Amino acid sequence: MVEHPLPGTEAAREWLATMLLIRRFEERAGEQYARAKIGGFLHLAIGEEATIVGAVRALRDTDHLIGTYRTHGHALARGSDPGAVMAELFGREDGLCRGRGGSMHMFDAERRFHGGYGIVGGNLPIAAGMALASDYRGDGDVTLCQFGDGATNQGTFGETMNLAALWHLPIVFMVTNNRFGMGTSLERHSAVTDLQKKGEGFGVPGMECDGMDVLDTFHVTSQALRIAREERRPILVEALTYRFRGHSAADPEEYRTREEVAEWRERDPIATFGARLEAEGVVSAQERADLDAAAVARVEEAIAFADASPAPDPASLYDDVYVLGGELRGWYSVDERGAGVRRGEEIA
Amino acid sequence: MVEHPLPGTEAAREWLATMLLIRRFEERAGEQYARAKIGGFLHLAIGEEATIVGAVRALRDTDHLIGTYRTHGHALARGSDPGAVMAELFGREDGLCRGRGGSMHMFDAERRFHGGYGIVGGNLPIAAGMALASDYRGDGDVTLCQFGDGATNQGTFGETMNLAALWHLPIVFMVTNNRFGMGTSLERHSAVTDLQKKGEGFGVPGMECDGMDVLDTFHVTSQALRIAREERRPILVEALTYRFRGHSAADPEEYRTREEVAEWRERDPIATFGARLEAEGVVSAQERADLDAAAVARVEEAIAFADASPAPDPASLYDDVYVLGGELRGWYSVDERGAGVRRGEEIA
Amino acid sequence: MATMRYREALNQALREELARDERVFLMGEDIGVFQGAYKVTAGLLDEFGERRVRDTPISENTIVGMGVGAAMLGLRPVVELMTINFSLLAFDQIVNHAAHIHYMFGGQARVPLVVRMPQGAGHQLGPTHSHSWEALYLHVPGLLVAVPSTPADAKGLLKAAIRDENPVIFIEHEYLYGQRGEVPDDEDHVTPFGQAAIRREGADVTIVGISRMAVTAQHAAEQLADHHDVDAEVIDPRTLRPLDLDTILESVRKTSRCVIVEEGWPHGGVGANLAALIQEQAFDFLDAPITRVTGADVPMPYARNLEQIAFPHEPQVVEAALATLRHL
Amino acid sequence: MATMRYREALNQALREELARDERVFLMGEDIGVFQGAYKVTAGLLDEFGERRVRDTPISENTIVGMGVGAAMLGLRPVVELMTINFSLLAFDQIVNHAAHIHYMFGGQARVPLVVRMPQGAGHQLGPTHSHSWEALYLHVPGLLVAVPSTPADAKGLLKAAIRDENPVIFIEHEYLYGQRGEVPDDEDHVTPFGQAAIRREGADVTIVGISRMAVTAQHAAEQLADHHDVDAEVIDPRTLRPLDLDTILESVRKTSRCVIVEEGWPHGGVGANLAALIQEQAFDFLDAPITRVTGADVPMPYARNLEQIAFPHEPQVVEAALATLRHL
Ligand SMILES: Cc1ncc(C[n+]2csc(CCOP(=O)(O)OP(=O)(O)O)c2C)c(N)n1
Ligand SMILES: Cc1ncc(C[n+]2csc(CCOP(=O)(O)OP(=O)(O)O)c2C)c(N)n1
Ligand SMILES: [Mg+2]
Ligand SMILES: [Mg+2]
Repeated sequence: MVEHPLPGTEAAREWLATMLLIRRFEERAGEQYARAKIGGFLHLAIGEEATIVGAVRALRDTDHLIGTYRTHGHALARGSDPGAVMAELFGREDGLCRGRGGSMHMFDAERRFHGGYGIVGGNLPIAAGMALASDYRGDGDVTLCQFGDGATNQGTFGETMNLAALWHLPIVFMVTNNRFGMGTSLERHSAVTDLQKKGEGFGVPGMECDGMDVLDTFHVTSQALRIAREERRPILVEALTYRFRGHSAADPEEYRTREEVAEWRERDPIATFGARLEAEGVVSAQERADLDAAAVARVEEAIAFADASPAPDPASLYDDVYVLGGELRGWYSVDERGAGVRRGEEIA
Repeated sequence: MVEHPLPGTEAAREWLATMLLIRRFEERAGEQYARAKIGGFLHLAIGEEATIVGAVRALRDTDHLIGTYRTHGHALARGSDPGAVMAELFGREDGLCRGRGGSMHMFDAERRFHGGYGIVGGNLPIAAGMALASDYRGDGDVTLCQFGDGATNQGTFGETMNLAALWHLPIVFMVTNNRFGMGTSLERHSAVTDLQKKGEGFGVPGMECDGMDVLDTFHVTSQALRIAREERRPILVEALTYRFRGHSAADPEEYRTREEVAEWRERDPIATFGARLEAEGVVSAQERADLDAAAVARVEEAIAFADASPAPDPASLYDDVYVLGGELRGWYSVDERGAGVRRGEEIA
Repeated sequence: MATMRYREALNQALREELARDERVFLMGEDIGVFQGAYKVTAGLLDEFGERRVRDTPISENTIVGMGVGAAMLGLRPVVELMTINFSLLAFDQIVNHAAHIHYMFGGQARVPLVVRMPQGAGHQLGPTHSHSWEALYLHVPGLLVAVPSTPADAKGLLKAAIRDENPVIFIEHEYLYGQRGEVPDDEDHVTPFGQAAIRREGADVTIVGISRMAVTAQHAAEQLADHHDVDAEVIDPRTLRPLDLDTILESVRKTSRCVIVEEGWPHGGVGANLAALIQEQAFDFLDAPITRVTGADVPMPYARNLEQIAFPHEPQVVEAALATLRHL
Repeated sequence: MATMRYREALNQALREELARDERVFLMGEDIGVFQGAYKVTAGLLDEFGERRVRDTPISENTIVGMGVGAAMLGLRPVVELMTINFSLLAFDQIVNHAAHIHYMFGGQARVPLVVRMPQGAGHQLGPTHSHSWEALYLHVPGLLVAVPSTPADAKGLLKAAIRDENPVIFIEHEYLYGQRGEVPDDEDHVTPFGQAAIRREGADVTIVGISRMAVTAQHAAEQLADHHDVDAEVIDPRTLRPLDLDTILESVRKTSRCVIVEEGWPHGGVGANLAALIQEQAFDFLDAPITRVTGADVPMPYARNLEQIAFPHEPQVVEAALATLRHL
């Protein structure tokens, strides 16, 4: 494994701070879930913070980012307000998606974080379409499309790889290989386990990075982004990582051993990066503790914000089913739950 | 290109005869289509006979064969009655599928020719399921799944490759690379044009054969079948070939040049194989002519048979929508075209 | 009779059919080591081994298609899709292939495949995980469609589905998994398709409930009796293909009023289909328009309060029944 | 006004919108070099080049999904699927993504995508190429659904679809491609969605025809007038989402009788949906059950004689209208 030089002091501290923010945010989200303040599924990325931050920091602001149902961290890394992310988890009006999407469907248009998709493999074609739009406009932006090891078995994977290569789209695919698709281990779901190779047959070469190392992830992703941006060759980056928690909040984890988890936890991406920064004198022990405390405080604020945010107005149920223009005619949506029939646009 | 030794005399003659039968059958089918005795689409495989016969002859009788909407030849090679194939094209009751399927949906259960599919890429998962059934039973049979170059871009391609490799299914995939998916050339639809490589990322290694050479096709397919049968490793065989006619009967062929077609016609698989047999003394010129005349006659018979076969009974419209057992209740199918409502089982 | 949860009844049906018929096997994402996303297949991998209980990659279209192929060669695959929402990825294999192969090939091939999957809202799973789509499947000739609402039916209909020669879309419900009910012990407890259940007899209004809404309809009927002096008849069709329209018509001819309750979207839903059939067949018996109570015509939102008003509960059913009775 | 074929009207709409709005581009299998399976896109590659008119591999789900992504970033993709039969492969992207993204993300993203595709039987294309599936799409909130039956509407609705901010399922018809009609010359000939066309005024019975069946309904109405002294009103809804139910209800309140004609399957079809809505809203005006004339409840067979009896023609519509008039 290459030992990369550190980025500048400010960047190094910011990366550590962001990883800490994500970690603390998710830990607290897990607690809120246990207290039923969050519903549905809650997929935490604890353990994968280096993959997230390394990749996201390699993007420029105008680049596009798209992920899966495990993307609280991506939103936070991209700069979404932790309060809005938490409010989304709480199903509140001030949530990123006004409480419509929940944990699995984060989205922040302003920050070019384009979701948040609950259908495994569903975001790949959409990402390619975004890359196509950049190509069409010639704006020089690249789309980074993140998905899991399990998603490489979906039909959209092959289809999208081929199209991206065929049309020279400015896109980087990042497979977050955390070794499991839900409870099914890599070896049990994929004939080829060296996932970076899975795109080669479709013309998309692979690269690998240590997803537990924010520097390596940053480096490799940067390289891939450069190739996609300048040479118009899509790349598949495999980030080797591990999720420390269950697939979603309720998961007995019978499919793996405690020892395996413990071994990976030894390589905690935040602890190792923090220790290196400290060793190289970029932060003092006190500063590390302060950064952590700041993250904890930021998350407390987020919870307070989310708690204070109102539940969506029931009258807004039909908002945003359609973009309703000026000259409406006919029934777009029908509310037929009651005995009467009401018109969508009367409600909207 | 390897020059393979000929098979035994009888086999050599039979292969030539079968290729001739397919050729003459399809030529006449084209004429019948022009005279509107055949409806719908008619996809001819003229030019691809060596790919068909070479591959099918490599199978043993109990093996399973499955193809696309371009499979008159596969049915004939597998031994289906030419009369029944023609009657299917004519939409008659004595057709292979009682006139329900037509040209795109041939099927001959008895000969383990399992269709005949109009959805590009749709047959791959089904083929894998058949291979799974063989594996499940341990009967030692292999499934040969044929599809076109265009089908390698469908999601089912990647999904099925992965599953076949992961589960060690006894299956051989054969991509009939005729260089076009409809009017789109290989280079315009596939980022990787060396199609045998497209399965590698999913654990399915490739082999290539000269699809204009019945011997090479036979050899390579035989090898692939052996590997699939004995070693339980699926293989993707790419057969390089060309269709001499349009994609379907009505195709102005503006997407390729006359010169390109003419060049490939020089390599006509029937003429070259016939010439070699003659050169090596396996058949005389007269015998070649006789085999051809026999094929022509067999096709005439088929037409006469098809002509004599009745159109399906209108009362049979609802036959085979369901397998209707003994204790029927309720409405399976409803005929509501008229003002009255009739029950499916009353008709069936 | 034993009391058990809907989930356990399904598990029992699978276990019994696996034991009974060597041709039966299961395929699906996380059904083995993980024991199923909703634990329906718990214990089956241990009992029957990897050959019969197969964890698959995330490849919905191909898993179903493999089921089609294996069924065509005489096996009896039971494919689990994690939820009906993901079945759209397999829609081509289900409709263009499983449903039509028997017909398309002139009766030569059969596809005795079962595709099991749950549906339903109420757990805040948001717009990609919460829909009720039985209407998409009942549209398709060649498919059988079951929507069991009790543990007994879950078991009996699943056994019938596995033994049937046709492709069956077997729609379970996430809310119902944890519900308890009596289930006959009989190893041959098979509930025939096409036989509606009258859950409650009544004379004033017919309420037809689909899937989980059969339960909601029953509760509403009790409220109607307790608080409104209305005697509702509650019918659970149990299967939508074949459809036991006779039982529904008989009831409507008696009550002259009908309310249909479903969780799915209103446009082109099950209720629309039944309303059309009923008014065609029993027009002169109707004293009021057939009324539908359906899910809201929106993608299912995540927020708890929005989600709760986006699918029917007892009050809406009660209100609809009362409204239909007010029609003169 | 110019007289042209439906195919040409569509081609003109595409050409005009490509010229008018740089954000508009086309994607689809064989739409470029091959000029389209049904030649709707003839000449457009030459005129607008490879950037705007893009031949794609055979990857329906991904083509549609790329349309979704490009639309989310502000382009206006028009995706052609070769037939509606293949759209099942893209059903996940259409329903779980295109239709729901605007809602799911709280209104932040828009998907101004048009998915064009033809449907319909009559050309002996057999069970994988001949179905009429508008009912599958009208079910889904978030989608707009157009079913133009004339060249003028083909053009006007397609232009409206391309200019709309919502995802539009634009269903053409293979039989109609060759039919001629008058089309306004106006470059801004835009037919608004949600506005039914009364194709023929009449007092005795309302006939609603969907897609190609709007044409069949008109012919049937002429026969009813010529041979049976029946004055039928013929309505073509033109779009199924939004639905101009008011125009239909107004007609039914006048005629008291209604026949709905569609080419698709009966169970859960468009006719079922309309019948349910009409009887809900105009129950007291109805003198006879609403009658449906639909395609047969079978996969479409290849044989010409079977295919012809498997979808409606004028005689069935005439018969249904007369039957509804006989109801006392
Ligand atoms: C199409 C589809 N199938 C199944 C699921 C259920 N599901 C949710 S996450 C998941 C596992 C995905 O694994 P992977 O791609 O490795 O991502 P990870 O969860 O490890 O981040 C599954 C099967 C789904 N959401 N969508
Ligand atoms: C899912 C699907 N998409 C599109 C089509 C239309 N179509 C029929 S054949 C064909 C080209 C297929 O090319 P290829 O796989 O190379 O096979 P070939 O026709 O050359 O034998 C297309 C696009 C189809 N039948 N099914
Ligand atoms: Mg994973
Ligand atoms: Mg080809």
